[in-house]
Amino acid sequence: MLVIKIGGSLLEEDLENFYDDWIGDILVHGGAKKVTEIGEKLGVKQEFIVSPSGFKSRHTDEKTLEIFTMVLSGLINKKLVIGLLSKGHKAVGFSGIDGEVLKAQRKKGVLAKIGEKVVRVEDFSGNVIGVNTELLKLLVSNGYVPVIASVAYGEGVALNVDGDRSAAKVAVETGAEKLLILTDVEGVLIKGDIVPKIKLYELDEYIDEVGAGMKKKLLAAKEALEGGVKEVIISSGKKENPISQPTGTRVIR
Amino acid sequence: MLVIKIGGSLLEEDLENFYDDWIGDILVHGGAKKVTEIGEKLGVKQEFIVSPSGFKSRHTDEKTLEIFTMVLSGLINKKLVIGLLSKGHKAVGFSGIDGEVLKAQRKKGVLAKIGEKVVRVEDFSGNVIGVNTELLKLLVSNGYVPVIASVAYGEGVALNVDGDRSAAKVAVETGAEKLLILTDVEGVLIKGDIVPKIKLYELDEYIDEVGAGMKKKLLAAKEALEGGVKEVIISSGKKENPISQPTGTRVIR
Amino acid sequence: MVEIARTGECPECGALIGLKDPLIREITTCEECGVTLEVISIEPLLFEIAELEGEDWGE
Amino acid sequence: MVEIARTGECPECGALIGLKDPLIREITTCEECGVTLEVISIEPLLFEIAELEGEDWGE
Repeated sequence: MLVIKIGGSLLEEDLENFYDDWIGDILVHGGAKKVTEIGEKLGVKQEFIVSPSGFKSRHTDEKTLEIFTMVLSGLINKKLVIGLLSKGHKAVGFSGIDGEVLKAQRKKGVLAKIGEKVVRVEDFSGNVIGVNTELLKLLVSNGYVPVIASVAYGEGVALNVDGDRSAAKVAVETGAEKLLILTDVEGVLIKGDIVPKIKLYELDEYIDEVGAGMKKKLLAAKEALEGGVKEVIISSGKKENPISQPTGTRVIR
Repeated sequence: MLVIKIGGSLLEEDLENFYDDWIGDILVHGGAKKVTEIGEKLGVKQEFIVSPSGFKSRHTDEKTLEIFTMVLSGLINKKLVIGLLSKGHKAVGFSGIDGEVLKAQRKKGVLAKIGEKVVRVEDFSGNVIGVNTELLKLLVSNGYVPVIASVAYGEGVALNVDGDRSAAKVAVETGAEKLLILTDVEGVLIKGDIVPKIKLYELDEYIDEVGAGMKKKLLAAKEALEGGVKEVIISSGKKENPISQPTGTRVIR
Repeated sequence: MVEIARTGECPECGALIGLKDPLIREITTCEECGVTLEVISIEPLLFEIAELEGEDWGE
Repeated sequence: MVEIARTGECPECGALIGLKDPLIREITTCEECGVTLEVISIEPLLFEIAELEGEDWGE
């Protein structure tokens, strides 16, 4: 089983190469950039909050959550499904809410710095703690390709979850051998060069060296490998044959 | 098998009664009103065109189609799914695009009056000509409740289709005995009174007497009965027990 | 505004049809044979037989 | 702007904690026992022990 994650600004580009080369079993996708764009047009200013240790993350209040769910599951998801359908794949798109495919535990709210004070701010984000593998396997075994928008369900509400780590969780829970994370960069870059291979025990060093975006992908790779996935590849989705011939960084046990 | 359709301004109201009373197998929904509202906020003016015989219908250009797909499958669909999940039903929401659940034939464009002239205008709307009953039965037989946004797939694109007639087609193709159309009016009203029962052979008279919205529902009822459905009920979704004790108009063979 | 009258042939019966300021996709009828036509080119003015579905109640 | 200093008891060790213009859900630490606390009421100033997950990289 091959689980593929697609995200970042890649989603706004022409994905013909990607659709042509599709040989995966399950697709998970994000789409935060489009959420910010449409949110602003709808008058919902995108707030980012700085945590005490200086890490910037999106504050998902109720209004943002609604836009997040709508854009990921109603716009980006259907664009990807139509792309795969047009190449003859039986794509079925839904969000992690549906059938509770992505079950999440809601974060206790996010810590934000307001002036000199640190305050907990109500937030609709969470961590994926479970996957409805029964539904995914039901679909895959009947020839369908699940296309999952990384919006999860927890404590009766939709929750914003990290796309990379959701994909890792899906890979682990469905017993996938491989997780391919396609993004808009060539791979893990250290001083401008692509790192061809990273072993599991070396991961923490790289996690400290890379930027926020790649940090999440390496954290996801770590969780996947520790959960039994054999190989995680972080590669560019823009090239020819991005799935059958990935050229980025291979992260292995 | 019981197929239920929900639409109109009902979708903007508190649906607790509806979720509490859920005993259906498949839910189909529209949501045009919300599309117009969000479309305008996104700067996409909702155009309505008048056909030569004076019938007003929405003109679905490419931009409107994108909003239509996003709002129906990403906002309204997920609201309904969360409502059903919170009552313990295994709801799985998707659009008619997914797995080509609703296959549609694209209309050759819609005729519009421009000044004195009649012109064909490109349109992304269609008529449902097929249903992927295999996927629907796969889900239902495994205890899931499909929640379908009435956006269809045809000729490689998403297509705006009529919610009532999509529900009728789903009911016919899945061999459902009953189709319940829940809306924001009590039933078929003639001179202010609810018509309790309409027989199939009388339908055409009523179709000529009612307004555009109800006309579509009666046309859908006709298609359902002619396709083998035993009973179609058009009733209000706002009351207590709207599904188990509908009080509107029964349309039978 | 100057109105430009153009003429083109009916693809069905060959009769000459005149239209003022024709629009692409404009629907008209051939007075000779009565077939419903659709403008597919303005210069030259060309028609095709219009495929018309029954009047339909769109969403 | 007048700053209002308020005091409340640490639920863990009972020590008195003072805060200027406390905010609901403000996070602070008890100087006495070091436990991390969260403001749950301003008048009177009340705290609860803050459940803090590890620093997390949200979406």
